[in-house]
Amino acid sequence: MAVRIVFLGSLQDIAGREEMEAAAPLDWARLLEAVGPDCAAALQLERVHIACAGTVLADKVALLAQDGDEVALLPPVSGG
Amino acid sequence: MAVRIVFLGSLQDIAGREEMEAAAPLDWARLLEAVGPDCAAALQLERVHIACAGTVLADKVALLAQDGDEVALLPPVSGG
Amino acid sequence: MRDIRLLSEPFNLGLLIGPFTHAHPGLGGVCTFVGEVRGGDGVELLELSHYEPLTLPGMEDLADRAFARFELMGLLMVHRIGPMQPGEPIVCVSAAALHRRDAIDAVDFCMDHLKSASWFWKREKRADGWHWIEPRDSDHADIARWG
Amino acid sequence: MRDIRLLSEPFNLGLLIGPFTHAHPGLGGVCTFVGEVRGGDGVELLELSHYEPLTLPGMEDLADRAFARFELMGLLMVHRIGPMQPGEPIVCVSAAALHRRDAIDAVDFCMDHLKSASWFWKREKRADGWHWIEPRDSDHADIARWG
Repeated sequence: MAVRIVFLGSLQDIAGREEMEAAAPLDWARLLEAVGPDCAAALQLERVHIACAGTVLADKVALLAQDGDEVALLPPVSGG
Repeated sequence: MAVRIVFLGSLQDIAGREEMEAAAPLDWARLLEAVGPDCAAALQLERVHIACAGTVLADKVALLAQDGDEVALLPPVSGG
Repeated sequence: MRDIRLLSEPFNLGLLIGPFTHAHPGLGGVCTFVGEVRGGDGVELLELSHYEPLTLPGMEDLADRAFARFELMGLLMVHRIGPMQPGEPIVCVSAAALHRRDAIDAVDFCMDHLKSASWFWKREKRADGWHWIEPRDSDHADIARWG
Repeated sequence: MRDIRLLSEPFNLGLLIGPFTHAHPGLGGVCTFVGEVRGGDGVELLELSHYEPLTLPGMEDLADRAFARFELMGLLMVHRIGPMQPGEPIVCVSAAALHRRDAIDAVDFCMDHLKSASWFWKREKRADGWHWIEPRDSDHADIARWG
């Protein structure tokens, strides 16, 4: 199995796709490598968050996704 | 002709009526005399206002109603 | 659209708010507050009296101030007078604007002023008779927020 | 009554708000905000995307906080997702309470958080293509009011 990476909002345009798979375990350094330089740069921004297995990480650098986890890359939101 | 005095809200209960007539011209002292002691006491309260001829008086003590004017006695309001 | 009314009969909210909302194509948001006669604490009937020469002109003046203070596309302000049963709507204020902050604040502003600075007098009938209602301290605190 | 929903189809406001209001006999007031897709500045289509595992749970959590913070009898929070035309409702928040301050403030609170602190992403299609929308500075200022 693997980790599924989901790109939300403007990160879909930057990454050029809506999702991808990566080998588990996936930590912060491997995530940056997997998504490509443009998306990696965006992920460094403070207002971009990461969720792993349905939970938003308080510290995204501490990411450690396991087999079967879904990692969501969350740019600034805008609703209503 | 005369001055019509209209009692609003709780002043109707205090005065025991909804309106009365008084001789013109009607000033503050004559108003207090006309409405009776209980209502006169209520009129002294800061949050009780007086309108004359459709305009709320900034200084009710300056009342000077002429023939045909309507004087409204306005206790604290409560809407909505 | 500007719609300021005193009504002596129960009103249908949908018939007021539907046309009001549709009168403002391109709006960003509509905020609506509806106040009802509270029941449940022994109130059998509520009666709102007003003073004709002041009450509606005062509401028009309040609407002028709301339009001057907020960026509004429309304002609806409807207030009941006369006797009312618990559960009946007593007041409805609706504001349409490009931005939600203006719509919400305008409704808040108008309601605070209708509650404790407009020419209405309210009394409630309970088992032991009629009681005049004065604004609560919190109503005075609410209106003080607008300076 | 607590009614928190994501909808992928247009909704009829009267069918939402009528039953909501009637579900709270004895209420003092209901405040309702409806946001619509703004037209007029070249927007042809608006699309709201969400992230299933977070968005609805986040709205439920927001409702929990609103119930904890304000004295509410009921809260309705409905948000559209997917593609929308200008003029269509995109969000509706309605709060029922004994006192108007709670109803109005709860709607204000929920709208501020739906706008810039919930898991939605909005993009607009104009003549030159799609544009992602980020919250305005005023949206951040609005949410900061709640501490």
